[in-house]
Amino acid sequence: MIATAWRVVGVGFSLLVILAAGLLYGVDPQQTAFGGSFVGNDVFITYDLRTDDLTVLLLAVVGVVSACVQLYSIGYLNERVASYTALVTLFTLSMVTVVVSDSLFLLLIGWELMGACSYLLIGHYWERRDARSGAMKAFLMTRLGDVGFLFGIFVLGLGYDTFKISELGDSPISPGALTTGTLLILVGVIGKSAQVPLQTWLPDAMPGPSPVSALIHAATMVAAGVFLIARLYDVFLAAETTLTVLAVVACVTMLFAAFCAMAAVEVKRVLAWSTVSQLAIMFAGLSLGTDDGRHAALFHLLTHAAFKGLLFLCAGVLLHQVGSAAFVVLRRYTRRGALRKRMPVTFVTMTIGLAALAGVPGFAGFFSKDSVVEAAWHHARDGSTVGWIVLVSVCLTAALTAFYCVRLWLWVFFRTPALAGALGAFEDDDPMADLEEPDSSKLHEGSWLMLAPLIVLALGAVGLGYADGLHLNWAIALATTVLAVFGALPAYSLWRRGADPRPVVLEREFGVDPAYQRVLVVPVEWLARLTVGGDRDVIGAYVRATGRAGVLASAGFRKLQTGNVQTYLTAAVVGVVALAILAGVIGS
Amino acid sequence: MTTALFSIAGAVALLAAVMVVTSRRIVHAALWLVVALGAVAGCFGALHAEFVALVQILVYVGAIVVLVLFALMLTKAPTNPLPALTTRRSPFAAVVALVLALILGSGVVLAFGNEKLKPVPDGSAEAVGTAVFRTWVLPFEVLSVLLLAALIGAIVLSQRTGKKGD
Amino acid sequence: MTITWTDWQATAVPLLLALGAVAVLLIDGFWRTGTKQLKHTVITLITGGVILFGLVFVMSQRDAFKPAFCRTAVEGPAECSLVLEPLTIGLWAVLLIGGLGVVGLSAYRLLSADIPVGEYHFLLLSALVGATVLAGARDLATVVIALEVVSLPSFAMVALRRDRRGSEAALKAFLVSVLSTAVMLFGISYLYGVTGSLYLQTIATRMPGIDPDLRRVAFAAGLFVIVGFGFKIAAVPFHGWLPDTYSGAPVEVTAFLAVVSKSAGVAGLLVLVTFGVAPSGSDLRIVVAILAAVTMTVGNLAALRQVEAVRLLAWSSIGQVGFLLAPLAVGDAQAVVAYLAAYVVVTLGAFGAVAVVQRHRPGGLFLSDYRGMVRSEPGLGVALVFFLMVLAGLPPGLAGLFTKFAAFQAVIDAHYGWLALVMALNVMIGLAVYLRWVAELFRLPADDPFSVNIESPAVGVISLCAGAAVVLSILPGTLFALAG
Amino acid sequence: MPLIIPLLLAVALFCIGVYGVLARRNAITMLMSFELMLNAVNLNLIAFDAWHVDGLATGQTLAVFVITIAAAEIGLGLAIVLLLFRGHGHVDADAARDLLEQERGAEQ
Amino acid sequence: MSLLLIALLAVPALTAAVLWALPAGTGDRVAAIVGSVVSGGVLVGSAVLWWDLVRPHCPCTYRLESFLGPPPRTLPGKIYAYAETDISWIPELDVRFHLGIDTISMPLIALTALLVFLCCLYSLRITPRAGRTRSLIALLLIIETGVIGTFSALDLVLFFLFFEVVLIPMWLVIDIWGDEHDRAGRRRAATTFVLMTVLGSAVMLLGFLLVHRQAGTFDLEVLGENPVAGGHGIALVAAVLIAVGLAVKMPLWPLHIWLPDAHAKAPTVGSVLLAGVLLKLGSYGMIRILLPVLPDATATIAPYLAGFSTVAIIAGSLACLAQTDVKRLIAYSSVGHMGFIGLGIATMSPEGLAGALYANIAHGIITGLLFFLAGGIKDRHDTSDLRTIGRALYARLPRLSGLLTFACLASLGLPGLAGFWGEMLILLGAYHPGDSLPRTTFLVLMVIAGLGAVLTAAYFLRLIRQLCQGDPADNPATAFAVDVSRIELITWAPLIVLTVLLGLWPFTLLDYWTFS
Repeated sequence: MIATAWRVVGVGFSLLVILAAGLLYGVDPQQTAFGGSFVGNDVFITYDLRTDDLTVLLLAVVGVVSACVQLYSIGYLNERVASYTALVTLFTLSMVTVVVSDSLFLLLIGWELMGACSYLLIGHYWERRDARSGAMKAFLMTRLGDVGFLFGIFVLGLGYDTFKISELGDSPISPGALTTGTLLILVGVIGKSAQVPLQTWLPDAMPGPSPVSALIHAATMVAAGVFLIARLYDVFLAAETTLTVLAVVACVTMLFAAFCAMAAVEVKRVLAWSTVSQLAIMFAGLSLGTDDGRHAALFHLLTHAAFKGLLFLCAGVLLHQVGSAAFVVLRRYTRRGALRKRMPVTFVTMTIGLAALAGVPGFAGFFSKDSVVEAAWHHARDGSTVGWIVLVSVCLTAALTAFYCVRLWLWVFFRTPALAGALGAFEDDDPMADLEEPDSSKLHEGSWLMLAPLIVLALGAVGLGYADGLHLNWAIALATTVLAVFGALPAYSLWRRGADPRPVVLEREFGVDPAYQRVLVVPVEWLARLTVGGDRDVIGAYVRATGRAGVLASAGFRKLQTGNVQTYLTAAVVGVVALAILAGVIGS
Repeated sequence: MTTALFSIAGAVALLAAVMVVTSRRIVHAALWLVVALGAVAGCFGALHAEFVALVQILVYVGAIVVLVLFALMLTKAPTNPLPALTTRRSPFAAVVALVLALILGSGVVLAFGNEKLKPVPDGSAEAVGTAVFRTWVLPFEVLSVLLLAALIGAIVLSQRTGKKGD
Repeated sequence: MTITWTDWQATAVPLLLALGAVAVLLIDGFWRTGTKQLKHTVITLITGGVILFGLVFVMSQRDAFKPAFCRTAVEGPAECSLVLEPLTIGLWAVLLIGGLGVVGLSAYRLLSADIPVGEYHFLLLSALVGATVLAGARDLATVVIALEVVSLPSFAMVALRRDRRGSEAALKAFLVSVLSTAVMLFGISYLYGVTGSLYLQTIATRMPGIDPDLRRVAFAAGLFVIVGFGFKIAAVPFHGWLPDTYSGAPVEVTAFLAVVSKSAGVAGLLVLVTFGVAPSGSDLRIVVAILAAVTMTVGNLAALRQVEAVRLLAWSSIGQVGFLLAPLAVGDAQAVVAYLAAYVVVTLGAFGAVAVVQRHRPGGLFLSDYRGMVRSEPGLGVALVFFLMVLAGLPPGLAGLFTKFAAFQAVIDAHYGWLALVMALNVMIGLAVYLRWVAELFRLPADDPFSVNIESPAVGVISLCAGAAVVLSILPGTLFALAG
Repeated sequence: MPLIIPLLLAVALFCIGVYGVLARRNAITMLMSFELMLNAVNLNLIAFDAWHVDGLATGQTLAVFVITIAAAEIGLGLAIVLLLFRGHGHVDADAARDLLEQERGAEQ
Repeated sequence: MSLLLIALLAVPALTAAVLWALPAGTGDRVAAIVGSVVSGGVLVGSAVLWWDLVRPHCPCTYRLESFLGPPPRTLPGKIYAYAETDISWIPELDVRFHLGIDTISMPLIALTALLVFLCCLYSLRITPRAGRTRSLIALLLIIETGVIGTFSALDLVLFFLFFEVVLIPMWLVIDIWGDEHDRAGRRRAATTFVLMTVLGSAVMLLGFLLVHRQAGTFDLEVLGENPVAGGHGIALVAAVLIAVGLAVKMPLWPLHIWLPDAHAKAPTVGSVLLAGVLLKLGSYGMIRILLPVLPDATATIAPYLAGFSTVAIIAGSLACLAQTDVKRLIAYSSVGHMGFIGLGIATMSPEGLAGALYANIAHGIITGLLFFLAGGIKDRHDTSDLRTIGRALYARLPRLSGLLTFACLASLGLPGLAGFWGEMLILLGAYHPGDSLPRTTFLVLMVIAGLGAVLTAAYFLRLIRQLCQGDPADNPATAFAVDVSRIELITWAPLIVLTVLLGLWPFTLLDYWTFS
C-alpha cells in the first residue's frame, strides 16, 4: 500500500519534471530568490532558483531517465519497495534542486543529498558485503570531494562577494582566489563524477540495483559534475590553470577508465568504467574553454544519458532474469544462444546502446563524440596544446571504447567459435564451472514494464544524435570511424580465438584501490586505534593517575597517622623547624 | 657579680635539665627537675626578679613537683633504672632539638649579641602586683577561670565512673 | 586603672558565661533531689539560656565599638586588652551559636549516660568564656590565657567519659596542646623582647620600625605564635592529634571541638594576624598561606579514603581549616567570619546526624552504616546530604558555595594566584570526599536500613541547623554582614 | 651583663625540653620536659623585662601568669595521665594507640 | 516578561521539591505525568517568551542600515537584555541576581525546555530499571532550572552558580540510574564527570574573580560595554582560566576524557540531557563571557583554542572509528562536534559565531535524537556493545534503524539537515576569521576540520554498516525486540521534524544573530 503510493508519487514526480522542462522550454532566463539572511555583514546566504537552457536540458534528461527508471523499477524490484522508491524520488528531487538552483548553497544541498541518496540506494542490498562497502566508499569519496567543493564556494563566494551563481563573475576577483576557488570546485566535481584520482568508487558502486545504477551512475549524479562546470563556465573560462588541470584530469581519466573497462569481466563493471571514461570525454570538451567545447560536452551528456541509461537497464534485465551479470555466468547461457533467443528485446536494445557507446556511425554517441573531437580539433588548430592533448586522447579513447563494447557484445551474446567454448577465458579459478549447463528453459524476457523504458531509451540512443541538427565534419567522422574499427577488430579476433587476455595491471585497475587502502584507510584505522589508545593510556592515564595519586596520598597520610602521639609531636616540631627555615629563605 | 651569679645558676640549671631528660630513673628525673627549677629561680633572682623567683620556688618546687611525685607514685613508677624510658627515636629527637637550638641560637646571637642589660631592682611583689591589678586585670580574671576549670576538670577526671549521679 | 562601665559592657558576655558556669556547677553539686532527667533538663536550659542571653546581648550590640581595659600609652592611642567591635561581635555570634548547638546536642538522652552532666556543662561554658575572650582579646597575655581557657576544659571534656578511648584521646590532644602553648609562649617572649609590649596594637606599630637585626627574631617569634595557633586549629603538620581525638571523644564533645574550639582558634589567629603579628605586607602572611595550602590539601586527601564517618569529618575539618586559613592569610576578616559561620552551622548539623546514627546503631561508625538513608530515613538523610553539600560548597549548599567564593575573592584580590589554584584543586578533592558519603546515602538500602525514632531534641537541633543553612543559602548576605 | 647569656640559656633549656618531649615515653616525664620549656619562656621574659627596664613589669607579670598556666596544665595533665593509667595500666604515651583507624573491608 | 523568565526558572525547581515531598506511595507514573505537564508548561512558556522577544517592540529597535559603507565586522559585545531582573543579592560580594535573555540565549533556553519535556514524556513509559522515576523526574527538572538559569544569567557569579547547580543532579542521575550492569563503572564515570567539571568551574571562577579585580564588576551588561582591555597580563590569565574552565564542560580535547564514560553509562534521558544541553553550557559561556568581556585576551588565545578544537574534531572522529559501543561512539562524536563549535567561537568572526550558535542548537537536537535511539537499541538488547547486538538491524528493527540512519546522516553534517549549517558557517568563519587573528593558521585549521568532516562521515557510515546492515541470516531477530513504540515515536518526532526544518530553513534562526 505504502509502496504503491510511493510508486505513484515517484512516477508522478518524474512526469512533473518532464512537464516542467516542457513548460520552461524557450522561456527567457530568469532568477528568483526566496528566503535568505545575513550572517555577519558580508555573507548573505539565500535560496535562489533560476531557469535557462541548461536547466531545461538537464530537467528533461533527469525527468525522462527517472521516469524510465521508476517504471522499470516496478518490474525490477519487489522488496523494500517503499524506501527504495522514496529514495529514488528524493534523489530525483535533489538532482532537480541542483539543476534549478541559483544559489551555491542550495546547489550544495542538492549535490550532497544526491550523495546520501546514492549511498542509501547503493546499499539497498545491505545483506551483501560488496554493496555495503561500495556504498560506504561512494559516500566517503564523494564527500571528500564535497569538502573541496565547499571550500571552493567559500573562496568564490567571498571573492565575488555573492553566493548567487548568476552574479558570480560580475565583480573583480584576484586571480589567485579565482584559480584556487575553481580548483577547489573542481575537486568536488572530480569526486562526484568519479574522475582520477577519485575514480574508484564508481565501479564499486555497481552492487546497487541496476535501475539505480542507470539513474545515478549514468545519467544524473555523475553528470552533475559536468553540469556544474557548465553552469559555472564563465568563471572557469577566466581560470586558465583550472581548465588545463581539468583537461589533464579528463584525458588521464578517459584512457585510464577505458583500459580498465577492457579488462572488466562483469557487464555492469564494464559499463561503470565506460561511464567514467565518457564523463571524462565531456570534461575534455569543457576543458577546451570554447563554446563549441561546452556545447559538445552537453550534447554528449544528453546522448550519454540515453544510451548509458539504456545499457544499465539492459544489464538490469540480465541481472534480473539470469541472476548475474558476470561474463562467466552469462556465457553459460550464451553457449546455446539462449540469451539472444529468449531475450530478443534486451538483445536488440543493448546492441543499440553498445553501438551508440562505441560510436558506430548513425547512433547518437557517434555524433556527440564527434562534436567533441571537432571542437578539440578546432581548438588545436588554433594552436592550443590542450586542444591537441584532448584530441589525441579522445581519439584513442574512441578506439578503446570500440574494443570493450565489441568485446562485451560478443562475449555476452555470441558463442565463441573457438574450441571448447574458450574454456578458461573467464573461469580462471574454476575450470569445471563451465561444464555445468544451466537450465536455460526458464529464461525469458522481462516484463513489459521493464522493456518499455528500454525501448524509449533505445529510441533516444538512436535519435538524439540528430537532435542537434545534422552537421557532420566528414573528415573527422571518417577518422573516428576508422579508429573505432581499429579498436573493434582486435576484440573480434580475440573472441574468435576464444582468448581474453587480461593484463594483470588492467585487471587490478592499475592497483589504485589497494594503494588507497594502504595509504589512506590503513593509516586512518591505525590512527583511530592510536587515538583510542591515547585516550585510554595517556589522557585517561593522567586522570586515573590523578585519582590513584589521591588514593595513594590518602593511604600515605593514613599510614602517617600511626596513633602514636610522639610521632605527631615529632612531625609538628619538624614542621616548626621547616617553617622557620622556609621563613628564613623567604625573609632573605 | 650578677653575671657570675647568673652563670653559676644557669650552668646548674642546664646540667640539671640535661639530667631531667636523660636520667633513666624517673624519680631521679623528677628530683633533677627540682634542681633545675630551683636554679632557674636563682637566675631570676640574679636578674632582680625576686618576686618571680619566689613564685617559682613556691609554685614549682612546692606544688608542681610534689604533684608530679605523687603522680609517679600513683602510677607505680619504679625507682630502678628503666632502659626503655626513652624511645628509639631519641637520636632523631636530639638532631631535631639541636637544629632548633642552632637556628634559635644563631638568630638570638645575631640579634642581641651586643646588648647589655643592667638589672635594676624593680622585681618586688609590689611592682608586679601593681602591674597585675592595674594593667593586666582582664588576663588575671581569665586566669582565675582557667584555674577553676582546670581544677574542676582534674577533679572530675579523677572520680570513678558511675560513682556520681546514680 | 578603674574598671569603667564600658569595660563591664564589653566583658558582659564572658562574665555572664562564667557566672552561668558557676551556677551550673553549684546546681549540679547541691541539687540531689530531682530525677536525672529533670536535673539534666534544667541544666541544659540554664546553659542554653545563658548562651542565648549572650547571643541576644551580642545582637543588641551589633554596631558597637567599645574598647575595654584600656591603658593610655606613652605615644599613640590607648592600648586595650579587649575590644568590642563588629568583628568581635561576629565572632562571638558564631561561637555562641556553636555553643548553643552543642548544648542542644547534649540534651537529655542525647548525652552519653556516663558523662557527669553538671561538670560537662560547666566545662563547656568555661571554654566558651575563653573563646569569647579570645575573640575580643587585643593583647598577647589575654590571648594566650584565653586560649588555655578554651583548651584545658575541652581536654577534660574529651576524657569525661573516663574510659580507655577518652583518656587516650585527651592525652594526645593535651600533649600537643601543651607543646603548642610552650612554643607560642616562647614566641611571645621574643615578641615582647623585640617590641617591649604585649599589646597587639603597639606591636603592630612598632614592628615596622625595629632594627633589621631584630627583624629576623621578630619574624621567628611571629612564626612561633602562629604555629602555636596552628596546633590548636590542627593546621598541617600540627594536625596529628585531631583525627584520633575526634574519634576517641564522645560525639557531642567532638562536635564541640570541631565547632567551638576550632572557631576559637581561628578567631584568635584572625585577631593575631590582622591586628598585630602579621600586618598587611608581612612575610608571615606567606607562611600562613603556605600553611593554608598544605592544610587543605593534606586534610582533603587524607579524608578521601576514610571509612568512618567521624574520621571523615575530622579530616575534612582539617581541609576546611585550610580554606579558612586562606582568607585569613590575606586578612579578610569578613570572609573568614562568614566561612566560619557557615562551617559551624553545618558541622553541627552533620555531627548531630552522626550522633543519631551512632546512638542508635551499635558500632555504627562506618559510612556503610548510612547506606540508603535518603530512603529509609528521608528527613535525616536529606538534611545530611545538604550539610555535606554546604561543606563541599556546591549547590544546593549555597552558603558553602558563597563563603568559598568569598575566600577565593579575598585570595585573588590579594594577588595570591597560586593559593587560589590550590584552592580550586581542593574544591575538587573536597567534593570527592563528600560525594563518597552522599553516594552511600543515596544507595539502595541495605538489609537493615537505618530507620529509628529520633529524639526530639536531636530533631530540633538538626532541623534548626538545616533551616539556618537553607536561610543562609538563600540570603548569603547575612553571613557577610556578620562581621560588618 | 650581656643579654645574650640568659637568652642562650633559655634557648638551651627550650631545646632540651623539646628533646625531652620527643624522646621520652613516659607521659609524666614528658610533662616535666614541658616545664623546662616553660621555664625557658620565663627566663626570656625576665631577661627582656630587665633589658627593657620595663617600668610596668610586663615581663615579670607574664612570667607569673605563665607559672600559673603551667600549674593549671600540670594539674589537668596529671589527671589525664592518671586516667590513662587506670585504663591502660601504663603511662607510656607512645603505647596508647587504641584510636588507630580500624581497617574494614566494607568499602568496595 | 521578566516574571515569566523567573517562572521558567522557579517552576521546575519547585515542582522537583514538591515531587520529593510527596509521600513515598505516590506512583512513579504520577511523577512522570506531573513532570511532563510542568516541563511542557515550561516549553510553552519559553515559546511565549521567544515570541515576545522577537516581536517588534516600540520604541522600535530596528537596526538601521548603515549608508556609510559596510559596517565593521563586529562580535557580540553589548547585551540588549530582555525580560530583565536585576536585584542586588549579596552586596558584600558585589553579586547581583541579574537575569535576562537575548536572541543568543533564547533558542538555547527553548532547546533545553524541549529536551527536558521530551525526556519527561519518554519517562512516562520507558524508565531505567533501577531507582525511582519520581526522583529521576525531579532531578531532570532541577537540571532544567540550572541550565535555563545559566543561559539567562547576566552576572558572572550567577552564571557560575547555575553552572554548578546541574552537577550534583547529573551525578546522581548517572550514579543511580546509569548502566545497571556496571555499578563500579557508572560510579567511576559519574565521579570523573563531576570532579573534572567542578575543577573546571573552580578554575573558571578564578578567571571571573580576576575579571572582577580588573573591572570591578561581575555584571555582564556593564562588562559588555566596558570590556577588559589588553591581550596580556591579568586579562590573558583570566581568559585562559575561563577558557579552560569552560573547555572542560564543553569539552575540548584533551579535557574530554570524562565525557565518553559519562555518556555511555548514563541512562537514556541522562545522556540526552548531558549531550543535548549540558555541553552547551561551555560553548555558550565562551560566546557570552569570553568574547564580550575579554575581547583582546580572547584574540590572543583564539589560535590555540582553535587548534585544540581542531584536534578535538580529528581525535573525536578517529576515536569513533575504533569504538565498539554505540553510546560511547555517539559520545565521542560529541567531542568532534563540540570541537567544531569551539573552532567557530575561536574564529571570532560573525560567521563562525553564528555557525557555533547554530551548531549548538543542531547538535542538541541531533545528538539528543541519537542518544534516544541508542537508548532504544540498548533497552532492546540490554547492551550497547556493537558486537553483542549483532548486525542487520535493518531487518530486525527497520524503523528504528531507519531513524538511526537518518540521525547519523544529520549528524555527519549532510546539507539539508540541521547539522550542515553550523559546520558550514564555522568553516566559513575559519576561512574568514576575525581581523586580529592569523589567517593562515585558520586556513590550515579549516582544511583539517574539513577532513575531520569526512572522518565524521566515515565513522557514522561504519556504525550503520556494523549495526544496521548485514546478513539477517547470521543475526536472527530476537523475540522480544519490538520496533519503534508509540511513545518513542511521539518523543522523537519533534526532534526529527526540527532536524529537517532547521536543515532546510536556517534563516529564521540566523536572522537573530546579526552581531551588530
